[in-house]
Amino acid sequence: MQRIGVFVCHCGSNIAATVDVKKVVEVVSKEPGVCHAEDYPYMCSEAGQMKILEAVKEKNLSGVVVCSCSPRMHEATFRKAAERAGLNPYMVEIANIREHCSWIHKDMEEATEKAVILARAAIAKVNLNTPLKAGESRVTKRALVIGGGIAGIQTALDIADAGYEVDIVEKTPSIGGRMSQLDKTFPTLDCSACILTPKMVEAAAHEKINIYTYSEVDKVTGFVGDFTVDIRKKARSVNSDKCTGCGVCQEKCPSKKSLNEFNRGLNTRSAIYTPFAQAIPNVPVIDRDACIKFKTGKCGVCEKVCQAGAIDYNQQDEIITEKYGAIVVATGFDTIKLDNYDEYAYNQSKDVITSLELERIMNAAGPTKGHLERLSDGKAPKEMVFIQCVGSRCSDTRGKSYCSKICCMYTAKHAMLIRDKYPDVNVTVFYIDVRTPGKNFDEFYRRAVEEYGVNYVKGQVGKVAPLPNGKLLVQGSDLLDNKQILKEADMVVLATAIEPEASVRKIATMLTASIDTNNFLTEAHPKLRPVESPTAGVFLSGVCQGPKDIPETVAQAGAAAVKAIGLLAKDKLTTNPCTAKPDELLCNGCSQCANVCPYGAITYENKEVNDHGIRETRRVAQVNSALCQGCGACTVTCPSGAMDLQGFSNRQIIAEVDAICR
Amino acid sequence: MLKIAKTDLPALFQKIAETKDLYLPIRVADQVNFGVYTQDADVSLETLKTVKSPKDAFFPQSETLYTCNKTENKISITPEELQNKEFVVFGIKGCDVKGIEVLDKVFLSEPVDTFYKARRDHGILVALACNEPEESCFCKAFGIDCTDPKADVATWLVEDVLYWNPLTEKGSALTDAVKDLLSDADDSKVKEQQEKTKAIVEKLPYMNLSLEGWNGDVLTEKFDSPLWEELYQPCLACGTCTFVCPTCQCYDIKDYNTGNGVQRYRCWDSCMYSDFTMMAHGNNRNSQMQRFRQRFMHKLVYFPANNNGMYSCVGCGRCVEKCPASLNIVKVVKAFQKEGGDK
Amino acid sequence: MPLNENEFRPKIVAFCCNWCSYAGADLAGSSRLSYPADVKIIKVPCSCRVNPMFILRAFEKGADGVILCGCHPGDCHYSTGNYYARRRMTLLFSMLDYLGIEKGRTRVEWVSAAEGVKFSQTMNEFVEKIRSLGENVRLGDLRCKN
Amino acid sequence: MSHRDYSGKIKEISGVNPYKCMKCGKCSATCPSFNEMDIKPHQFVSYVLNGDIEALAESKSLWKCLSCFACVERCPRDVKPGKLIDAARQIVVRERGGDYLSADEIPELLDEELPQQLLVSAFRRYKR
Amino acid sequence: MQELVNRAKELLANGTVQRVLGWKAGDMAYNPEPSYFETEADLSDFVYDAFCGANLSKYMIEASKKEGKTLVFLKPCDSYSFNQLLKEHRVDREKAYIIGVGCKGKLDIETIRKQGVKGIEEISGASMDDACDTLKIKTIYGDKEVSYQSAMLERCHVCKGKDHVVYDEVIGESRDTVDGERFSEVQRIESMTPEEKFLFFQKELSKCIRCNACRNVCPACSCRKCVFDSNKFDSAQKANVDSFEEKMFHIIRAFHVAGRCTDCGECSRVCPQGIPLHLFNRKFIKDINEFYGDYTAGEDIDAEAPLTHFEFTDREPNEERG
Repeated sequence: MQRIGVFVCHCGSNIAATVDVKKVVEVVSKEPGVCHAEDYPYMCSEAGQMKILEAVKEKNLSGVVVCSCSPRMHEATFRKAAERAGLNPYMVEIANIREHCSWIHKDMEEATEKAVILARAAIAKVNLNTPLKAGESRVTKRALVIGGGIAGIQTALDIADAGYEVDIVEKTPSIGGRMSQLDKTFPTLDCSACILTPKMVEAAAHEKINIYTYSEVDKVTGFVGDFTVDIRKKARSVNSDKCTGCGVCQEKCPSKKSLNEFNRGLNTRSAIYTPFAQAIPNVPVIDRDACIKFKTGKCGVCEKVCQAGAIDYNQQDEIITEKYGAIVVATGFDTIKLDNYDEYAYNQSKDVITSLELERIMNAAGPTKGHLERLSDGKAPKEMVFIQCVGSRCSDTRGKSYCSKICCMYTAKHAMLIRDKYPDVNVTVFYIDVRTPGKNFDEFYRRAVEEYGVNYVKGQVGKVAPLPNGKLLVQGSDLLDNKQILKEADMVVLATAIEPEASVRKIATMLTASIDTNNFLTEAHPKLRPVESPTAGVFLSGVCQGPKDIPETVAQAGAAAVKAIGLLAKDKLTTNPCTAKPDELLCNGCSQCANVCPYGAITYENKEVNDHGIRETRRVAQVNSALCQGCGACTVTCPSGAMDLQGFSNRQIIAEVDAICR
Repeated sequence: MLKIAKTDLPALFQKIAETKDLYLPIRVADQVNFGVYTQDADVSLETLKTVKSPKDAFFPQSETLYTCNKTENKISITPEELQNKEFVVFGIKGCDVKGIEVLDKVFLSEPVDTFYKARRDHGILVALACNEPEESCFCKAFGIDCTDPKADVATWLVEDVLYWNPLTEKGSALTDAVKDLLSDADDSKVKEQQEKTKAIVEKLPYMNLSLEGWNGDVLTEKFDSPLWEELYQPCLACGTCTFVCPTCQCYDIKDYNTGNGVQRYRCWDSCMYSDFTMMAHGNNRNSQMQRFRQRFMHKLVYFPANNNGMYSCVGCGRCVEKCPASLNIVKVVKAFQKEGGDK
Repeated sequence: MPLNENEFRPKIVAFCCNWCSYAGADLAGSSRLSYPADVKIIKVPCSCRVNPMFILRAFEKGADGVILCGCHPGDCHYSTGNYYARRRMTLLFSMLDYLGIEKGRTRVEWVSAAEGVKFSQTMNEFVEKIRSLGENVRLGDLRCKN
Repeated sequence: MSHRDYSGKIKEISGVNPYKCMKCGKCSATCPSFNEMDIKPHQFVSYVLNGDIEALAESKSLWKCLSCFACVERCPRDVKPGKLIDAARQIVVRERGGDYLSADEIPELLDEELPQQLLVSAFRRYKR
Repeated sequence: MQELVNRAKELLANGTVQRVLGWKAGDMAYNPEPSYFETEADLSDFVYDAFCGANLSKYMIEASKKEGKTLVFLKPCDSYSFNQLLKEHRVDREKAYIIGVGCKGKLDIETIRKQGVKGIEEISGASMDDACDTLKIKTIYGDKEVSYQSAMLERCHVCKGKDHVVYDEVIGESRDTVDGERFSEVQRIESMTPEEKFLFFQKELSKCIRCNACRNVCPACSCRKCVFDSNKFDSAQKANVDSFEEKMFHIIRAFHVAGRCTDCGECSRVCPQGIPLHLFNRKFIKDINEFYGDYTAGEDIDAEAPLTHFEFTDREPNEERG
């Protein structure tokens, strides 16, 4: 039997307002094994932790139960406090009486009763706890950054500057990401390429950074400090070492009808291509689906014109296996598909475009060489309508429930730029709310209205209909005037919601990092650990975690880098001691556990055992505790109960069950 | 000698059940075991051998001894009430009656088992003589006359009549209680049946099993025999033989945590089980051979050694019928005979 | 909801995996999305840690409903744990049906860390279902009733 | 019935939670009868929220709504003003003169041209 | 049968095997017991007839620990059990010389007794050599005739087939005994109302005496120490105290052998109370076949076992069933 101390936290009024903490103390003090019980306003405070220290010493406690907030919040805090008191940190259990009790119940009697039961379950568990010792594992001093946009580039640069090797894996032929597609950036109106390109060059030139473009992550195994990653370098069909980037192949390529992804499909490109002029590396790839040589076997023009002899039709995908200590996910975003929004006529009219398409149109390297013109007939528009929140803030199944955050600002930017460059164009913006928190953001928006005469209408557009005269009939509401507006526009720009890049699901699965219902990667804690994934050693950079603008992305990229550096700076990590442990005398050697272990942590060996006097050689399971992550799949597969999980043992869980059901 | 028509038996049972608990062979899901009489019970007196012996009536497979309840820091102990109501075990066979005699030796000698004693004091045995013994029976080997059971009341079922003969005070008292339903009879039919049955007994293959050489004095000789090593091999270490046996009396005492306290109960144990008599240091019989040997040594050597030569087997033959590996005490005895003969 | 003496208050055990569902329950808490206090959560590392014996044990000791929550298939922190749990529970639940145990006393629900709303809804529904089924008699141990 | 009750009744009939409205105005933007309405579709929501059902009951809009359900289809928040309007109509209709349809009356009302659908919806609306 | 004895003698004589695992004639017509034979002389007691229902594969766990090879006779259905044990590394193929023996359906003495046969003295028609359709039974109470088919064990009516899945050689002929649907009884129960199902199993399980014969005879229940004997789950218990305990025991036992049970039917054969225990295992087999595709435990040693394998598209546990 343990000597258990129970500490009940008020959490100010967070717990105490609904749970009668005094009553909890009174009741649990009579539980078997409990020799100390007290309450305190803030157990997590230094003074609160001192309570634990003192009680452990005075009452010679062997186990501690803290009734407080979620263990996800302060389990580590209280384990450290116990350790300071000379107790094994794993002799601490948390009864979650805040998130699972006081915050969801209103009736005091009911909440108090439940708090007591939760405390009892924790006490019952601690009664069976055993001291556990964390092991150590090595840290590979190399980081992997998945995604080569501004987030990935910045993270890589920061890690590399700290002196660690970094690999960037980018699935497109060039790094640069979404930011390279933008024309100007708010609220300063800097040229996007002008500020991004130097970063790209810096990354490419950095001796600690190795960039795999046109590459994807194929497989991830291992765990924090010791990941093993297979990177698939897709066949470029161009030898990067030989290519000089002269561009002749692209000029001569006879297949020029592929949609240009970089320009959002608004124009076409050749089959052999670099996505944009400043691409890094400046080495083209052959789009094998479009290439005549690959399709028919005839052509070979590029090979003929290439002075450097860099064209290699026989190149194969290459798998590179590399070890990493930390992985940063920076997979970015895309705009949502608008197929479900018929009312905006996006699929019916070329003149209804998304904001990202407008960026390309406004860009000098874009499909119209930077001239604002209608894609249907090339005419200059006179009347432009911007529609905000297209697919954002939708609680129906068509769109996204969240605010995409960046649209208000870039729409103000677009409106302002158009009014600046083309003063004769009327710009109307339909908005639900204009959200401009951020330095100089509201000022920027007000300038669009006050100095550039952008017409902001509080209301939404219900319908956009192409008219026979080529114009678009926009039917919207003006809620302030309580009017319905009918407006003939030349172009309509949709502030389309953004969503995580589709590949993130696969990557999250490989990394066992959790993602939310919107496919954004989940952070370890929404406030306190915003750049870490709950999966140790995996960090989040940029929009893959949630919508954000460039400065925020860069800031988070830096934060993710610091977290990664903090990990890489360590030589060894302490491992989770809650690993599976076989009882050799009960083990049948049946191998069922090894079949379900996702980490290959279970092996079998023939071992001499002494089973109550019977000595024989048996085939018994062995667990490599460095590989075991403690999921417990093996424990349930084992029919004899030989395999158990430390910290979550069969008897501990059963004791909790019993305590709750009694 | 008294009698009652077979058709009136339900009335008899009803009458007994009015004041007493009545246990008798009842068919449930195609198997006949002793159970408590209810009006819609499927009573089967024709069944020669119930799967389990009726020893449950006196020594249940599991019974609570006492209950500890915890309220705050106080623990209260409530002993289980002793049997205080009379009950009747109806239809028990001669061998099973003898089985209870064996249990008496164990539980009624000092220190007396109060739970058992209370049940014995309140239990009335109404035995039913056998008339169609089977090939697995060998009661005669233990001196039992299956046609003339010695109980509180002995009965015979001959054609459509149940003959009733009280043998003890308890038996007479019961007879008085149901005398309205009984009428006088002569015992000629009974005698006739007894003779017929005895003739069959003589023909049954196991009945004249010789137990020569099995007694309390042959301990080391039998214990050290190499035969055991061979005999135990097919044994699956299940507890079937012990749980169907009318004389096996080993039990274990265990606690059950009800959440609010503890129920201390005892339940049958089997010497065939690997954790039988498990102690802190481990197990004193750690191979199945030793456990297998224990069972037969106990029945045929240790028990007679301590009980004036009384074997703790009554030849009911249940183990013969039920052993999944077709092992049994007869095969063991015969194997030793053969070995002895060979020598 | 104030305690009412006569009302049936089921005992419900919810096994929640540490990475998704327990966090989902935390989110339900921090979002103040209430559900009945009858639900008591036991944290397990993964849904695959839940042994059918735990579930039967809960019923034995007097639980009226048992629910197992884990990461959505594909999102398991340990990659594959919930897939195994899914098979195990599918078979176990089917067996319980077969034995005549009321459908609905057991349930599996996949709840992510972001689904505080779903967690709360699920628990509300489950408690409602158990209340409609009433006390668990068929899988309880009589000795625990007193 | 008090206004609050009416408000609750509307929510019950429509199955709509008007609190979900984020006041974007897409319903009004999308409404073909907008100009004929005195209380605009988006205002309908706030009238329900505020419990001002009397005004709604007297409003022209109630009978101007075409039930085209464009607003139901396009509402990004699942508020569905069209359903609210429909619910308000039902309340008014049920209240008026207490003249309900009973199953016995139906045979008289039948004629060959009458679509089944109409009967069902009439019954749904006008039954007590 | 003589062929088996002769071959066994040969293999003993030429040193291929050190011992023979087979059945020894009992002292009655119907009670042969599993037995080891170490010499040619021992083999005079060898028997293989229709009462040799016992599945010898589980004995091979212990035999695998002995010096040298053991010759074991396996019936077609026993060979599945052996294979499953092989898959789980519980037996050593190198230590076994397997002679697959033919099978014409095994007889159940309980079933014969149920037909009113008592005081059995002799039974003819049960030897492997005569292909009798009728059993002639001599009893103290007169001669009786029972049809062979009606006296067969339940499992033989729904036999998996008469092919051996593992053997070194096969001796003897088999005959098809199938005259029933394997899952019909399971389906019958499935179609009951929950109340009827509960009553059915309550009645059957109320007979359980926790003698563990089902567990101990089961080739899949090969744990060195069963969870119900150990303290690993705080679940050790010897005898039934509350009706729930048998349920817990039987549900968990069935679950532990789910995907591993070859449906050899030994559990039902040995139950002293005649509980149709195979109905638990067969329910899991049926579910596994329906949910995850046909699977026969012990058939293919390399196949992925249903419970240590999964598909992304597996059905959800809450889905409506049956």
